[in-house]
Parts: sequence; structure tokens; C-alpha cells
Amino acid sequence: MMEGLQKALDQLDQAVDAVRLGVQDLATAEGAAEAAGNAAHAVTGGAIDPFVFRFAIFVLAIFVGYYVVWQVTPALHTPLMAVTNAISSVIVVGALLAVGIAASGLATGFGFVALVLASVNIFGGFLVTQRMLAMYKKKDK
Amino acid sequence: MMEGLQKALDQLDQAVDAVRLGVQDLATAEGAAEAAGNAAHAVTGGAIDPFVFRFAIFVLAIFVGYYVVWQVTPALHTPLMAVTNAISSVIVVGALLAVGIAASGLATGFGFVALVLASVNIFGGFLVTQRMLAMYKKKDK
Amino acid sequence: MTLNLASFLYLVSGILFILALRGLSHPTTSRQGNTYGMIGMGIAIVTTLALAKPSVTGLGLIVLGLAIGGGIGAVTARRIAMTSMPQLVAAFHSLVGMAAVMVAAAAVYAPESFGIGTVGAIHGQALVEMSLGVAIGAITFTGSVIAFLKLDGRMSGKPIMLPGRHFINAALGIALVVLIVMLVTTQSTTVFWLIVAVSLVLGVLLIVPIGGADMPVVVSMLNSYSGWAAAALGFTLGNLALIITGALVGSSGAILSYIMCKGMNRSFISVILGGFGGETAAVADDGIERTVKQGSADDAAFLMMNAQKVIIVPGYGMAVAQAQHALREMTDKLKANGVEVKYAIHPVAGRMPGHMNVLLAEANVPYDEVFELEDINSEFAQADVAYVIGANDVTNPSARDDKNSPIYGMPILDVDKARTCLFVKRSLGSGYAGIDNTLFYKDGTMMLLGDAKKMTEEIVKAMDH
Amino acid sequence: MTLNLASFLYLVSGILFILALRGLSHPTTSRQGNTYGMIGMGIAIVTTLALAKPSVTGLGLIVLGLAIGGGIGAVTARRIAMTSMPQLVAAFHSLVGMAAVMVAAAAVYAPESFGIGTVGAIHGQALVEMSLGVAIGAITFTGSVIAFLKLDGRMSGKPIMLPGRHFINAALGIALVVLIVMLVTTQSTTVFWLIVAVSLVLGVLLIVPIGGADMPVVVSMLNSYSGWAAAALGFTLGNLALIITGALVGSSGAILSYIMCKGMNRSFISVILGGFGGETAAVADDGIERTVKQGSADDAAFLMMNAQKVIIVPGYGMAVAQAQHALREMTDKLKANGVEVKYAIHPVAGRMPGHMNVLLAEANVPYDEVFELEDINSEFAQADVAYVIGANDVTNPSARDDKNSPIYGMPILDVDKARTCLFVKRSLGSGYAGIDNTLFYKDGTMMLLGDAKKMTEEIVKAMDH
Ligand SMILES: NC(=O)c1ccc[n+]([C@@H]2O[C@H](COP(=O)([O-])OP(=O)(O)OC[C@H]3O[C@@H](n4cnc5c(N)ncnc54)[C@H](OP(=O)(O)O)[C@@H]3O)[C@@H](O)[C@H]2O)c1
Ligand SMILES: NC(=O)c1ccc[n+]([C@@H]2O[C@H](COP(=O)([O-])OP(=O)(O)OC[C@H]3O[C@@H](n4cnc5c(N)ncnc54)[C@H](OP(=O)(O)O)[C@@H]3O)[C@@H](O)[C@H]2O)c1
Repeated sequence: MMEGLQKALDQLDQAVDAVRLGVQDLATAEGAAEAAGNAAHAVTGGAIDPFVFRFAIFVLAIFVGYYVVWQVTPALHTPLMAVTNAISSVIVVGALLAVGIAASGLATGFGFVALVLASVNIFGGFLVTQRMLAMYKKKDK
Repeated sequence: MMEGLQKALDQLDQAVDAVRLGVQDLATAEGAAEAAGNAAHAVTGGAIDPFVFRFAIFVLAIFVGYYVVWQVTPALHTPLMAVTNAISSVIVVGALLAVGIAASGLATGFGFVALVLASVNIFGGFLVTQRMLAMYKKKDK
Repeated sequence: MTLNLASFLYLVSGILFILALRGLSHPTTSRQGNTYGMIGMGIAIVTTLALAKPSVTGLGLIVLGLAIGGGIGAVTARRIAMTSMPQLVAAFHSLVGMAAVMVAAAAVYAPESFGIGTVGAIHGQALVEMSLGVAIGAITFTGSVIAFLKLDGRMSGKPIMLPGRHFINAALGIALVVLIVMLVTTQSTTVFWLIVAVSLVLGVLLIVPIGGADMPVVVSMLNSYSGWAAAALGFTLGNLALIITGALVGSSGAILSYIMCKGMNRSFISVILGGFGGETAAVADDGIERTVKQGSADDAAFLMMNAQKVIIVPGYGMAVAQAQHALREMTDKLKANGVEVKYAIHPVAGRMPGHMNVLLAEANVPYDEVFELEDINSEFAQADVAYVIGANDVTNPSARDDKNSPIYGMPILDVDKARTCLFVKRSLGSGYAGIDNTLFYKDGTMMLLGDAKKMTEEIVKAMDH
Repeated sequence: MTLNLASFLYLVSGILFILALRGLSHPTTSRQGNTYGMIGMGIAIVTTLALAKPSVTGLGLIVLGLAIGGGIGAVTARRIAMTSMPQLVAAFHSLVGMAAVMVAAAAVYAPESFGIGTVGAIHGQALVEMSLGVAIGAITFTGSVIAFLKLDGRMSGKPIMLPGRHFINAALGIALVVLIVMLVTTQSTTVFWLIVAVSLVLGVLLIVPIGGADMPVVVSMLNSYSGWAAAALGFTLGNLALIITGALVGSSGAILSYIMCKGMNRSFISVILGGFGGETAAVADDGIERTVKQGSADDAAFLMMNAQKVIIVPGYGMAVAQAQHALREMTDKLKANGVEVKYAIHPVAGRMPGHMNVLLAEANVPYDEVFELEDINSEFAQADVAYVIGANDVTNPSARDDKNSPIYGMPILDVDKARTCLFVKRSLGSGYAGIDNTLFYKDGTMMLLGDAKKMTEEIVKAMDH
């Protein structure tokens, strides 16, 4: 089995080399320009680990969260707690993947429990927020 | 030449298939676990185009910019204009790449011009901001 | 659906969540914001379904799960009393925590579904991210359950101080780190469940020493934790909506904790270390004879009907007594009589941030009659009556004047500057901080001893005479 | 250095730029913020060098380039008069625009250096991003040059209205789109330079119809453009620092334009369409005989020395006359005499946002004596003297009272509520908006006709008598 993988990886190496040669040959040819461009892009631009991007997104989202929450008026701090609770149940996407793709019985089970719990939060959180917010009224004149 | 590329791509396909088979074989084997995990990761998680991530970063940075700039006190709006000018000259990284990697005479030339222009901005922008900010003083008591 | 399109849609739902919080900057935009939040959640769910392409059985299960959970959630949301908000939020957080644990468990048993490797061969980085998520999630779960029990009065609010608890917690923390390393190297599910178990225990141990009255800060802190757990799993699943939301929720909880601690003039560390708010401190006996002027509902009605300006200061007691509706009736009477009425809200009045505002909103008090401390504090000097209903600590002048007071430095509402100060409460006992309030013995103060709701109703009746 | 580490460091420098802007929320933190900005720039440069690993020649060139540019920049920054800030900022923007064009050109001729393909085979998406960057950059370049020339008085401030200019601009815009599509399909450098050429022309045509007085809004708009250009190139280069910075600068410019337009109560569209601020409108001749009370420096000195409270309202004329130092001397005298002195700054006083604040800071006026409109406007009623120096429009009561006035709705400083209002200007002429100021003819007003600096110096002398 180890050999199988080794062979496969070797083949992959060869293939990549072949692509690289092909690209060099083609560098001045016309039609395949787009394909070559794609390949070159993958070699450099695409080499960044997605983790770096995710981390950048995470850090910027913390900044956004910081500013957005400080701007919440104190009168709405209780609805804020309820709504952040509701949105934190986007964790439901994980549950949906587990139930939806279902590779093992256990995983489906865990996913189902997660799905039910998250759904309580989604519906409960948004609806209770809506109920609260509906109560905030201006003086009618 | 087209054939060269075609052949290379075919080989790549074969290699990927082989890897996939190898991974399935190995699924329960021990040592190669990490390697297999890497491969699987590349197939799904890694398949997202970096553009999507960059776009997400761009959008979040606009949000951050929006909040951060509204918090700037009006008394410092002139320094704000100067400092945004200074930081927008990070474009200098492009100039450095052009001059530093230097694949063609022309490109180096353009890069050099860009480098000089951006440097004027970097030094001019930060220093004039510093000069302005140094003037803002509190009443000494 | 391609992964690229899906990622883009997840980004859209993340942005919609940002807009949901942004809407809360003002009551008029807040409802729109909540709608954005729902749309964002809808997009995230539909996108995931389109990506997972579940079988018919799978889809059936999903609909079932959504229906069960959604039903419970919707009924709870409709039935819950506004005064029980703190408990509800704590209970909901525990669900998010447990959901995070379950999702991680599913990922361990079926990593292929999440594209993080195969069973026994999960990508190392994904395992680390996941362990963090599962540990924080489990702590959030048991922590929130304890907070819920304490807030709901099903468990004594007294801090439970285990001997050597700091040592135990530190040991558990180290065990967690060791277990995470083991998980990455061995890929064993047993280790995974050990991580869950240790974190569950840690959640309990971290929260039991904290007194019931400090629970609001704890709830907010756990809110923050649930956010970080979601973000950690977002890294594992490579899901932008989860990463963005996790960061938002994490910041939000942290900022609210900070605001509460600042409003109480206490340090976050001292709250977390616990032991506060268990017993009420003995009333300082300085040997001076203290006299209290007690009044009746009739006196109060007379005073207020003849006032030009009345400022109402609600506190925790109003929530306990559910006196907000009676209060609203009283102010209607006053306003009909030409008296100017305003409400003054201290940042930590009640037991959670914005607690008083929700209750007043429930009683149909327009939000433009309700003012924050900074905006109204200077007006007490021009007010004829300050009607303090179930509030205590937030009016205690020792926070302003007595350097030795434990709450010294906490901002207070200057009700003592009003011509007359009416205090509605059941006894001369102290409030949350357990400190005697010297205001009760002041000349301009009149105590209206009794339940906040009953007393206010009596005043309303007296006004009709 | 690996690409991952480099990307991480670019993120760090992006974050430092955010902190740089964040620092500007208060004068005390602003200097620290500027330092963060410099560190961020340093990290970006060093990271790029470590990534590019230039040859010795390359490194030599880079040091040379940095030295030339840095030298020019440093000398300019040191020498420039504070009153010339608007011009300087415009000139600097033009450089950023041109640098963006040059970087894009380098990328077209040596795409390998940027990892976007090979000559003649550049990735399509990269080409689109690059074309956007280069087009916006070129527009920024010529636009800023025109703005600079108008602000510096080297070109008439009059709007130049070409016949059919909207049609020409639209045609050029369409041509740009077509050229970008052609560039992607043909990869021809000729097309690239055509894009540059068309954008350069467009930059000129967009800005010449806008009057000199509207230039501040234009400068800010171009600031925003330079940000978007940087962001577009950031996408091409896959550089996080550029993407984040571009978004920051883009938002900043847009918000400042918005603030200015709001301060002038004009729509952004009407500014961009141009044609405003060329000629001064004829003074409305309503047949009423108007009398003006003119005063001397002695009168002004006497009035102010005997006042209890003086509020100073600086405007564009103070900048033109460079009167800030004389003004500072005058207030020192007043304060030494026990007079309370405050400065009131209108959001669009002068010719760029924060213009007056910089000049006052230059003259060592402490920033806590300088107040914004909302914070001081109610105090004019208690002031004995309002000393209006080189300001005009921002005090014009017709913005408040006359619905037919072109500036109706613009917030103004209520100098007419002060007991006496002193106006220092050279004539009875109008200001930027070209509208007669009825305040000159009011009872409580005394005109001090003359150059702002000379008049203030004379007043200072008169105070010594
Ligand atoms: N809001 C937050 O986010 C938050 C978070 C954490 C901690 N805290 C703390 O909570 C406190 C809030 O201050 P507060 O002034 O609102 O409340 P408080 O100081 O706790 O006082 C509440 C008062 O209400 C009275 N009361 C209780 N039940 C009543 C009833 N049925 N009818 C009438 N009166 C009743 C009690 O006196 P009797 O027993 O004599 O009736 C008590 O003195 C602060 O110390 C704050 O630091 C608040
Ligand atoms: N700040 C911004 O960001 C910005 C941006 C765009 C537009 N604007 C516009 O600029 C205007 C600013 O208002 P403002 O009140 O500051 O200025 P203004 O209304 O333009 O008036 C300036 C006055 O200064 C006088 N002056 C010129 N040179 C002088 C000198 N050497 N000595 C004494 N006086 C002199 C002029 O009168 P004489 O000729 O009689 O001396 C003129 O009336 C507003 O209309 C605003 O909308 C501002």
C-alpha cells in the first residue's frame, strides 16, 4: 500500500514537471495563453495557505465586531445578547454537513443532535429578539 | 506543443486518480496518515479560489475603514488626509518586486520610477503628518 | 454548487450578520437589522444544503431536526417572560456550546464530510483547531448550565469555593493541552472524548465559585466563549460565515463584560476569581442613631401630583416585582396632570445590560423618554421628585463620596440632588453589592416600604382620589 | 522567506495601518498612530525585499530609488508651509496614481516577477484587476495634477466647461471598457498604453469643469480613488497589505468627501458635475439702503479688553493672510487680562477638513481651547465679542433663515447672537459661495476692513496702549 502511494506521488511529480515544460514551450504560443497563465498563477499566487487568509478574515472581523458592538446603544444591550446568541448558531452548517453527507451512523447521530440544538437557538434567538425589538417604540405624537 | 500540454494534463489526471486510490487503500494504514490527510484537505478545503478570500478581506477592510475613519476627530482631518496618502504608497511593494526580480529592462525602469514616486510619498506623507501632529498640544497648566 | 460560490455566499451571510448588529445602534433600525440576521442565517443554511446535496433520507432528517429544534425555539421565544431574559440567554448559550461539541464529534467520526481527511487520518491543523473549538464549546456548555441554574434560582447563588480550586483548574488546563497534543499524534477518539470530559468538568469548576449576582458578567463572558468556539470550528470547516460570526460574537461578549465591570467599577479578574456576592456585608454600625422617614402611598401620590418634574429610577426590584406596567400607568396619570416625567437608567441597573430598557419597552414606555446616566444626571438638581423603584446600589452616594466603600468610583445616579427622593423597596436591606445605603436616612428621602408593584398600584389608586 | 510568512507579515502591516488611522481619534494617541503607520510601512518593505531576494544591482537600484524619493519627500515635508497643505496633498495623490500606473506597466512587461503568468500569457483575471488599477491610477494622476494647479493658483480656478463634455466622458468610459476586454483577449501592450492614455485624458476632463473652490472635495475624492487603485493592484499581486490599505484609504476619502458635502449642504453629484464657484453671484439688490459700521483696530482692542468672553471664528481668510500667529498673540494678551477666549471651528471653515485646526495648532493654540460647532454654538449668546477673522460663509445667517439662499440648510456658527460681532476681512465682498452676507449690515456688527494678519497685529499693538 505504501508503494501504491509512493508510485502515485512520483507520477504526480512527473506530471507537474511535464506541465511546467509544456508551459515553457508554450510561453510564446497564442491559443494556450490562458491555460499557461492559470498554471503560473497556481505556482505563485495560489501557494499561500488558506489558513493565512482565514486568519486575516478572522482578525478583520474582530475589528469590525469591536466597532459595531461599541456603537450599539446601551438600551439595546439585552437584544444584542439575544441576537449574538442567534447568529452564533451558524454552527448549524457543520451539523447540516454531518447529517447531509452522512458517512457514518455515529456522525449522523451527532450531527442530528447538533442540528436540533442549533435550530432551537436559531428560531428561539431571532424570534425573542424580534419580540423584544417590537416593543421599543417612540412617543406617538 | 499543444500535444505536449495535453499529454502533461493527462498524466496529471492519472496521477491524481492514483493518489486517490492510494489514499483509499491507505485509509486504515498508520504511518502515511498525515500525508493522506493532506491530500484530502487539498481536494476540498484547498479548492477555494484565493480571490474569494481576498474579496472577503477587502470587504471587511472597507467596514473597518468606515468605522475607523468616522471615529477620527474633525480636528485631525487634515493629518488624516496626509497619512492616508502616506499609507496608500504601500504600492511600493509592487515597485520593489519589479526592480528586485527584474526580468526585463523596461519593467525595471517602470518599477524604478514607481519606486521613486512612492518613496516621495512615504517619506513626505509620514513626515508631514508627524510635523502636523507634533503641533497639537494640550493647554499646559 | 461550486465551493467558490458557496464561500462567496458564506461571506454574504457573514456580512448580513454584521449588518444585524449594526442595526442595533438605534431602535428604529434594529428591526431591519434582525431581519438581515435571519436572511443571513437562511443563506447559510440553503448554501450548505446545496453544497452537501443530501440524500432523500438525509434531507428528511434535516427537515425533522429543523422542525423539532425550531418548534421548541419558537415556542420558548413566544412564552418566555421578559423578566427571565438573563436565564434564557444563559440556556441558549449552553445549547450553542453543546452544538459545537457535537459538530466536532461528527467531524471526528466522519472527517470526509468536512474535507479534513479520513477517519484516523485527519489533518493535524484541523485537529488542533477542532480541539480548541470542542474544549471551548464544552466549557461554554457546562458553564452556561450552571449560570442558568443560578440565575433561575434552581441552585443557590452562593459561591461554592472548593479548596485548592486554582490548583485543580490549572491541572485540568495542563491536562487539556496534553490531550490535544495526544489527539493530534494518535488520532484516537478516546482522547477526543477525554478532551470533552475534562472541558465539561472545567466549565463547572470555573463557574461555581462565582456568586449568583455576578452571573450577568459570566453569561456575557460565555457568550464571548461560544463565539470563539464557533470561530475555531470555522477554521476547521473553512467556513467564512462561521469565522466572521465567531469573531463578532466573541468581541460582543467581551465588550459587554467590560461594560458591566466598568459600570460596577470592578475588575474582570475579580469577577472571574469569584467569591463575591454571597453574603451581604454587615451594615456598618457607626454608632450614630439613624432615623428613617417612612411614607404611605397617599403621601407619594400627593408629592408627585404636585411636582413639576419627576424622574423615575428603576432597578432590579422593579424586575423582580414585575412592576413596569403599574409604573407606566402611574406615569400616564402624572403626564395627564401636566407633570414632566423622565426615566433614568444606570448602565448596570438590574441584572443584565439593558435589562431595564427591555422591561420599560415591554410596558410601552416610549424609548425617547428613557435616558442614560450621562444624559440625565445633571437634571436631578431641577427635579422635584426622584422615584426610585427597586433600585439601590446605583443610587448609593457612598460610591461617590466614601473612598473606603467597596463600590467607590462606580458612577451613580444623583437622586439625592432631587428635592424629594422616594424609595420603593421592601426593607432597609441592601442590594446586590451588600452595602448599606446612607441615602435612606437623609432628610429629603421618604421610604415607601413594600413590594414595588403593589406600592405603585396603590399610588395609582391614591392619585385618583 | 516563504510566501505564507510573507502574507502573514503583510497582514501585520495592514493591521498597523488600521491602528495608524485609529490613533487619529484623539490628538494624544495620534503620534503613536503615526509611528504604527511607519512601522507598518517598514515591515511591508522589508518583507518584500526578503521575498524578492534582489541581486546586488537590484538592491543598489532599490536603495538609490528610496534615497532619491525619500530625500525629495523629506525635504518637501519639512519645507512646506502649513497653509499649502491642500496643494501638497493633491500633489502627493498624483504621485500615488502615477506609481500605480508604473507598477502595472512593470507587471505587463515582467509578469513573472509578480507570479501572474508570462509575457503575452498573463492570467485573465489578473489583467482585469490590473486594468482597473491602472485606469483608476491614471485618472487619479491627471485629476490630482489639475486639482494641484487650481489650488496652487497656477491655473485659473474657473470651471472650464467643454461643450458636450458629458457625452465625451461617456464615450471615453465606454472606450475604456472595450479596451479592457481587448487587453484580456489580445494581451497587447499597445492596448495597455491606450488604456493609460484614455484614462489620463478622462482624468483631465473630469476635473477641469469643477471650480477651484470645490477642489477640496475633489482632492478627497481622488484620495479615495487612489485607494481603490491600490486595492485593485493588491488583488493582482495577491498582497494583503495593499488590499487592506486600499480599502482603508478608499473609505477614508469617500467619508471625508461626504462630510464636506454635508457641511456645505450640497450634493456630491452637484460638486462632481462642476460649474460651481466660478463667478461670484451678483449681490442681491433689494433696494434697501444698507449701512455698515466700520471700526478701527483701537475700537476692537477696547471692546475685547473689556469683554468677559470672546469667541474667535477663523476662516479661509486667516489661512490666506497667515494670521494664526498674530491671532495667538492677541489671545495671549486677552487671557493675560482675564478675558475668557475660545475658538469655534465650523466643519468646512477654510478649504479642507480640519484646515483651521492645523493652522491654530501650528500657532501653538492648545487643542482643548478649540471647539467644534455643536459644542460651542450655544455659547455665542453668552459671549460679548465674536471675532470673525477671514470667515464669511460659515457665519452667514441666510443659511439658517432664508429658504431661497443657495446655502440654505448648511449649519452655521451663530455669531450674530454675540453682543458684538467683529468681522476682519478686506472688503464687503462675498466668500467662497459668492453670497452676500447680511450680517455685515447688522446693528451689532463692526467691520474691520483690512488684511487679517495686519489688522490683528494692529489690534495687538493697540492693546498695549
Ligand atoms: N445590570 C447589569 O448588567 C449588572 C451586572 C452585574 C451586576 N450588577 C449589579 O446589580 C446592581 C444593580 O443595582 P440596582 O440598583 O438595580 O439593584 P440592587 O442594588 O441590587 O437593589 C435592588 C433592590 O431592589 C429591592 N427589591 C427586591 N425585590 C423587590 C420587590 N419585589 N419590590 C421592591 N423592591 C424590591 C431590594 O431591596 P429590598 O430587599 O429591601 O426590597 C434591593 O435593595 C448593581 O450593584 C450592579 O453592580 C448589574
Ligand atoms: N473646509 C472645507 O473642507 C471646504 C471644502 C470645500 C468648500 N468649502 C467652502 O469654503 C467656505 C469656507 O468658509 P469660510 O467662512 O472659512 O471662508 P469664505 O466664506 O470663503 O470667506 C473667506 C473670507 O475671507 C476673506 N479674506 C480673504 N483673504 C483675506 C485676507 N488676506 N485677510 C482678511 N480676509 C481675507 C474674504 O473676504 P475679502 O475678500 O473681503 O477679504 C472672504 O470673504 C465655505 O463656503 C465652504 O463651503 C470648505
